[in-house]
Amino acid sequence: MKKILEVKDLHVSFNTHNGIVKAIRGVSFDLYKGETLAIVGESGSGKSVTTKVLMGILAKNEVIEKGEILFEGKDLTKISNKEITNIRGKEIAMIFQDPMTSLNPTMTVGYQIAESIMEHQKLSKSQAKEKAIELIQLVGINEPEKRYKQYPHQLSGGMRQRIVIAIALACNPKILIADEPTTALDVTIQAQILDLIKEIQNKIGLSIIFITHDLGVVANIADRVAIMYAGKIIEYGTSEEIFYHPQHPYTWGLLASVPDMANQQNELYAIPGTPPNMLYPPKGDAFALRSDYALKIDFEEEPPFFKVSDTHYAATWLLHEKAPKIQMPKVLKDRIEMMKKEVALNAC
Amino acid sequence: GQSNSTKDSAKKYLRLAKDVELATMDQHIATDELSFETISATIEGLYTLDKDGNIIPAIALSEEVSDDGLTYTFKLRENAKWSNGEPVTANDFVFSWRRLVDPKTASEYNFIMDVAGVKNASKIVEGELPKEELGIEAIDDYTLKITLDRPVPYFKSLTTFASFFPLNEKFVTEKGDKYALEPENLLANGPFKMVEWNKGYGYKLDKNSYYYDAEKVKIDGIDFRIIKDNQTAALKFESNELDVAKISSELVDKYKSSPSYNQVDGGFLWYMSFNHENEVFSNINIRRAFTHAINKEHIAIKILNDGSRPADFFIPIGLATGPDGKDFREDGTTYAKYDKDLALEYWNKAKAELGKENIEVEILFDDAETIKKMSEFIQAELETNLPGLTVKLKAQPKKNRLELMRGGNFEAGVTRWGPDYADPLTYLELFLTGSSSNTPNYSSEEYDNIIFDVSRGELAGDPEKRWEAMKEAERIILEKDAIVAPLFQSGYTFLINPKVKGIESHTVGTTFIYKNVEISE
Amino acid sequence: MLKYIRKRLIISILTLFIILTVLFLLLELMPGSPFNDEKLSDEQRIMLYEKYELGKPLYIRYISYLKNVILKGDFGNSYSIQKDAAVSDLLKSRLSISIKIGIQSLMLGSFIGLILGIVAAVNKNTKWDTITTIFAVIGISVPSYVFALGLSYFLGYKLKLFPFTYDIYQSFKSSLLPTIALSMFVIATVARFMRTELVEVLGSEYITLAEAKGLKIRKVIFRHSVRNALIPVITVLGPITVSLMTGSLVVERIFGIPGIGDLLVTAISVNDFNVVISIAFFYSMFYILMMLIIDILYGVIDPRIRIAKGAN
Amino acid sequence: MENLRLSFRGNSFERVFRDEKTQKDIVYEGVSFWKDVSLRFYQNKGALIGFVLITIIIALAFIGPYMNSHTYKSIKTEHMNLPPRIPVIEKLGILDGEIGGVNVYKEKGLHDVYYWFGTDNLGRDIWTRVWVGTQVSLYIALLAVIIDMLIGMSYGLLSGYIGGKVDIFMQRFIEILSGIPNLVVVTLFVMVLNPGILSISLALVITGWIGMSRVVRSQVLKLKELDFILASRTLGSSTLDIIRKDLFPNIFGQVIIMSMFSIPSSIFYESFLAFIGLGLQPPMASLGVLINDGYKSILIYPHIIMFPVIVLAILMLSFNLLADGLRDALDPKMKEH
Amino acid sequence: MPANKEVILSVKNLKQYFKLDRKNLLKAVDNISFNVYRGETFGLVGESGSGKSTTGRSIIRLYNPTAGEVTFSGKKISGQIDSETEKMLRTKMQMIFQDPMASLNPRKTVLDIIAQGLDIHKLYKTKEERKEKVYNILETVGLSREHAHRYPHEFSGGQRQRIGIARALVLEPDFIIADEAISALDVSIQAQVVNLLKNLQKERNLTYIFIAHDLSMVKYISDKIGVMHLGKMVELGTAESIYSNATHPYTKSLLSAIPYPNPILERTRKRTHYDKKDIDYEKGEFTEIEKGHFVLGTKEEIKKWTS
Ligand SMILES: Nc1ncnc2c1ncn2[C@@H]1O[C@H](COP(=O)(O)OP(=O)(O)OP(=O)(O)O)[C@@H](O)[C@H]1O
Ligand SMILES: Nc1ncnc2c1ncn2[C@@H]1O[C@H](COP(=O)(O)OP(=O)(O)OP(=O)(O)O)[C@@H](O)[C@H]1O
Ligand SMILES: [Mg+2]
Ligand SMILES: [Mg+2]
Repeated sequence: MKKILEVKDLHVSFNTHNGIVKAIRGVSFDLYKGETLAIVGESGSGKSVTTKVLMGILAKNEVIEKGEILFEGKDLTKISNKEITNIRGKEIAMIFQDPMTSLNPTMTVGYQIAESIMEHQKLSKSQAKEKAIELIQLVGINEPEKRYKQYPHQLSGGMRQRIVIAIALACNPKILIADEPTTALDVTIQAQILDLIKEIQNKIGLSIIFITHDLGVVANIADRVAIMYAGKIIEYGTSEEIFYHPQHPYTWGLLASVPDMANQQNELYAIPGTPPNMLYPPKGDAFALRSDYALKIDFEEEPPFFKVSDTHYAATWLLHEKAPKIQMPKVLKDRIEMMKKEVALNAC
Repeated sequence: GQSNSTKDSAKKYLRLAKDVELATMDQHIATDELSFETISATIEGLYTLDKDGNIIPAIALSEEVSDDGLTYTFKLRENAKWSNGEPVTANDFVFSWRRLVDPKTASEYNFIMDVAGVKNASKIVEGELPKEELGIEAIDDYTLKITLDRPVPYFKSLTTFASFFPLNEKFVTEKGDKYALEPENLLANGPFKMVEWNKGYGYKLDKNSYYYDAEKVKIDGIDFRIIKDNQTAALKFESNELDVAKISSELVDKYKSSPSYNQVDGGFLWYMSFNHENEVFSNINIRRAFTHAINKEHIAIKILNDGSRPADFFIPIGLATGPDGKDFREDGTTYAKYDKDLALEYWNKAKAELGKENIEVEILFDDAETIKKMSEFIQAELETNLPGLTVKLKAQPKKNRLELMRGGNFEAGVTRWGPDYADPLTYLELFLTGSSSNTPNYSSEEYDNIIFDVSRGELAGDPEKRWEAMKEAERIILEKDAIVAPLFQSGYTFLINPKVKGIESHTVGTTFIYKNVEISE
Repeated sequence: MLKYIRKRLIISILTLFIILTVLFLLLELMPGSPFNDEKLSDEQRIMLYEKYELGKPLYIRYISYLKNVILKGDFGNSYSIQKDAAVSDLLKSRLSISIKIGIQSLMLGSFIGLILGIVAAVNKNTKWDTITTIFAVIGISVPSYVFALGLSYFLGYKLKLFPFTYDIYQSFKSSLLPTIALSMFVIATVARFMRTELVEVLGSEYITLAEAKGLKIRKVIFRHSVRNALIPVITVLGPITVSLMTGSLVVERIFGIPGIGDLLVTAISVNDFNVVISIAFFYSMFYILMMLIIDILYGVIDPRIRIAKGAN
Repeated sequence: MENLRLSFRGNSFERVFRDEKTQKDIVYEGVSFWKDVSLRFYQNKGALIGFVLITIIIALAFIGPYMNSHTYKSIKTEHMNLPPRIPVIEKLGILDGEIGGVNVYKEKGLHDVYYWFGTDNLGRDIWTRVWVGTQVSLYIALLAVIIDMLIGMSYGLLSGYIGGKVDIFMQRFIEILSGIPNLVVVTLFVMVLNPGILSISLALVITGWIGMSRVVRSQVLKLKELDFILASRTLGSSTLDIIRKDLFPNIFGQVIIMSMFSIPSSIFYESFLAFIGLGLQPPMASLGVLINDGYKSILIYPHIIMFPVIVLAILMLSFNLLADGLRDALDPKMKEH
Repeated sequence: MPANKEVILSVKNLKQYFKLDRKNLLKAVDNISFNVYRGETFGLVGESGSGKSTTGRSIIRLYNPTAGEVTFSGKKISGQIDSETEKMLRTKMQMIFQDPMASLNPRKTVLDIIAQGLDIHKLYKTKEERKEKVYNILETVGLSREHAHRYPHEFSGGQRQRIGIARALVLEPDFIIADEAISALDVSIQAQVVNLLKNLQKERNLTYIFIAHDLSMVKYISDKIGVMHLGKMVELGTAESIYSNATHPYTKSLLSAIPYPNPILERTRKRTHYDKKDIDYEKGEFTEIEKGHFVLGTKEEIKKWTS
């Protein structure tokens, strides 16, 4: 498969009154053409910051300290403002988390779509309008001509979210970044939107970076999954690998936290403690403090990525040959067994 | 015509700035200087003044006075025309004078007809007699007969005043309510006629070709522009957009030595009026102390600095000429001279009489700029020279100040009086018992008697004695009773383009006459 | 929309009535009389009171004033400023001049103010921001007549770029300096408010989205941000507009403009009641109209407000 | 990743159990709100400059008049219109008593006379008058702010928070109040109560707060639907408490900025009244009055107007800087900057 | 489930309409009824905009209901109530708001936010006691004492949510309405919060109304579940019966849309599409189809759905 985007050792920090917040501390990943990469992780782990950096959207106090973002041979961290404007929207598009606040309240939704088309495709106003109406229909909204003229507040949350998607799709981007696009929606609409995204991906061969907390959604949409914790990716692999063979204790904790639909549990599994303060990122493995499987070395050295398979890597000392062989927690193990059974059941 | 005004630079217009608006062109409604000045530039009455203030014939060619001084018969010129071509006739005077006293007109100047002594004037004003009973009669088109109640020595001089100007009956009746509101509702018989009137902005007079003396008028017209800010006017003058601009005292320093700088005497006398009903000011020594404690020299020269003169008198300079041919003031009598020590003496006496060590008084004055400055000075002056005195200042808009003074709701107030005619009486009548402008509420039988004698009593027909009596009257109010403290006689400072000659100014009646203006190349 | 406007207009007329009534009462309380000259005797004053029917009880005058205004458009006559002239004639030309200059300075001021505000907001916390802030503060803290005289002295008198007094024969050119002088305060106010609000708008999500669409910065600012930051600016502009259109005394005096601001002050000081009432009437009308326009503008600018409107 | 050059100690791969870990989280010190505010305030350079300047001006307003032997009302006609002259500095060729190259002091034979800011048309010391005037202007500024705070804010808070019919009524009232030209009201006061600080104060009281109440109301309308206000209601807060404790702190920043606008406008308002003769009673002066007086001779004696204008401008600038700083300091979110 | 089934909250025919303009009336909540028993959790699910939050807010008197009656602990709490009932309500019933950031006053420290209820109802004698109470509750919800002196924006989303919970808990209420209290959090923090709520329920016999989109979480925590759609309660029953025996087509479609964290399964999932066209909610009746399981529909409809 063809790599379309390559992020190498990205470090991003924020200057604040209290000091420097090291939000991204060495993130590397690749994105292949036509795939969906899901990024999952603790809130505050740097998912949104990473994706915004890809779009060249930096806060005033934000600094890229190190790293490269290669897109079609260009390093996005180095190119000029003008060039990045050309890439934004046209090559890489983004769906923002909150549909209410990410649409301009004083502009008709249709125009907000058409504007993007006009900007990048050099179409006339009426052509752009036509295309925008087409897009509104494409994202599954009825009566597109009528909706074109409406303002965001006149649409329901689900519709608004679809408009945001339409904006993102307006210029046939190569990469679509979706930052928690369905969190505020109920499951039926969420399902519709996921289907829609997949459908479009199939049609135009999009590459997608998808951020979500909902592991069900990850399972639904992702080809590959990257797990982030404290400004780093700590494990990545294909969807199956992550869900059926997780390696990092944090991934274990995360998967185990999901309530089980089938069985009535007494208590949910939860990772103890609180996320680290990114002003003073801990030495070694940032997760060690909260991990039930911490090793001495976790407090001293940062773990490198250990290869699990060609596609699966995890940054935990537990994978070191000298480390004690530790099994994942039993809850999780049982759960995975169940899942596999279900799959088998479903297959026949 | 709006178009020809700026382009037409070949024409010679006298360009003037005024800092007040033109209130009216109706001579019977007018009460302010500018209105009278403008009306007088467009209409002439029986007589007018020359540049020295002498009475010279205008529409009247000659007059005949009866021996008892009660009947005047005027021969009118036959070549005088209104600007619509109609002749000016004796009837125009009859109509106009009757209109003045007609209660329906409600003229604020209707009293002047009685001042002039015209028969039945006051009764008509009060509505007791019809206006037709007024002592004026057109013998024929060009002969006018006036009957007086009593001999009035200054009668002729009064006819130079706008209230006595003629009006074309047909025209005025035809225009009705609209008369004088727009240039087209006006007629002129004088040197100029109004052609444009942009309310609030300015107005324009053109030379009146129907004027009998038109060939003497050397300019094509006068362009009046209302500019309320003196500095702006000065700047406009400097950039040669104006020929005449009045300047305020602040600007005098700048132009003092300029060839354009001109000073002109005004007719107003400013004085401090003491309320005699007031406990403090009922004491004559207090009034005397105040009178002598103010350095009027400083007020006039340093503070006002605009051509005003210090006034140690009540009858202004240049107002009236006596039977001896001399100005009333020419004998040099003064009464209320600045004298700190004298003031202190009176002050101490007064304090003893009142039994007070500390006295607080309030001085009421107009909120106008120079008056405010002067009042501040007076305050400082009084407080320094009269130990134990506290002076509070109270500024009020003029109308309100007048209302307060009229109602006796004040302690001391700075006010002024302007002459209506060229006789000391116009000032002296002020302090008659019960006169509505008698703000001090002064009442003296002796004084009342003198004034009666000189106005309608036995002295009215005896110019010399009358003159002496009036001097005595002035002494009574200033020296004997010290009812008011005169401050200064007003003056004006102008910048006048040196090319402009012949602007005539007077302290009485019409302040400026433009008929003889010339502008050299 | 039309229905809403109609409803508002009805309320406005009611408000106007109340204002007019209050004005009548206030003027009645005003001490001093319009006929108060050194020369006037008591009899003459009575005569004048009769002439102008001022002797009648307040309510009768009020009713007849209303009748005349509504039925005949007659605002009465002036007592002293332009003796016996109809107030409506007196106001006609002055109002149009004041409104013209007011609108000019409003447009100029808001335009420059908006630009400055935008520059400051986009370059927040840089030297541009500081410079515009200082400019704005000076605009607010130096009195307009100092500007006015300065302008007329330097641009008019010294450099002869513009006529430095108003000239009815070249009214546009000669209205430029007063326009500039009056716009200073507008510039300053608009710039300050624009900056504050725009900073907030620029920080919002939809601006990030607009950027993410790849819009040029210029478009992001002008198309997406400015309009949304306009609400508070318009709110403060309302009263400013009213005071601009009803003339500024000082600027009118300095430039010799026959406007309405000077007239009001003069009328009040000489108790020319009919003139005072009429100007006050126009003032109130402007004010109420302006509030209505602003409310409608709110809806035009922000469609969300249109809905909220209906809710009340 | 095979060629790791790490040397592991023998026990590196021993497990560490939960109870062996010590809490290593960095703990913030609890700082009191006001300490926090002052901290943020002191970090704001502009605000500090503003604060220092205001302090200096206030100090001068009260000390200034006693720094030389002149009083604000002593009139010396022989010292009229003198340009500024300051000892020592005059040697630098500025403020040396010259107008157009002529030393006016020498010309008048005043050798040892110094007027630091010159004198006015009545020969009064401008230095002293400026600082006395500053006192008055500061009083007016203070009054304007108090009116804004007391009347404007409460009115806006109540109108906005209670809403409904009350709001409609209160807004109509404002409309009527501001529909009446201010000048009419002020003139009335002046005539009935005499010009002076009382009339000016009352005039300000009548209409000075309207702008503020509008701003506050619109803020309240925005805030009152927010969840934290609702949360407060579910806890049983009384309306008054919600207004006081929840709404008020959140609009305070806006209020400060707005009141900074009302300071210059009230100072000018006063000077406008002076311009039309309804201002303070002479010889009392405010900066506005001084500017007005100076204006009349600005073309000849610019120094008369210059100093009050400069003081006023500096005062305004400082107030604005201070206000910006205060607003930022009062907002805990502004920490990140 | 507790043995003694005491009704703590009863909602009868609650209607909450919003007037949009003269013509348009938005029926945010339209004639819903349900009972909540002491010590159990009532889950409320449904389409976004279906009126879940509105229901919660109407119960706690943030809105004035258009019609209907709410009784709490045997006392009527809708419409006019006396100050005593008001006081009882304000201490015994609390709400955790949907948006954690918006529901915390940005200019107050956590200490003051949490202590607000204590202040209002004067539930302490000394300043020390006040502080102590706040510290205790902070520790209960898994925060530390030093957090008390920070401002809301200095917390992560999960921590903020816990502050909201602490604020509700400090008054020791009997009843809590949790409006999407966890949807913004990552799963592990969600688990922390949910565990906390469950534990508290056990310890103090608390009752919850739990509003959420995440149906797996709702199922986990709830005893009873109400399904809302377009302002109507379309189905109501025990968690078990809803999940195993969903009847209303909307409920079915909702359940069919729950994503499972199981990639292979997910990819092959079929969802049921819900079409409201042929169902008229106005005609339907709230019918008990099995004990404690209600469905909104006409007789024919219910027959059709159950067959
Ligand atoms: N403008 C900023 N200034 C300072 N710190 C910031 C800023 N923006 C983000 N951060 C910090 O960077 C870190 C990463 O934030 P980010 O928004 O990427 O988290 P996230 O993984 O998207 O979390 P969530 O799941 O809650 O959306 C956080 O610790 C956050 O506090
Ligand atoms: N104060 C209000 N005024 C007018 N309409 C309102 C108001 N509050 C809520 N609504 C409307 O009522 C309907 C129900 O809203 P509600 O917030 O109860 O939905 P919800 O089920 O909580 O949705 P979500 O899952 O998105 O939070 C929506 O259409 C909403 O727009
Ligand atoms: Mg995020
Ligand atoms: Mg909700």
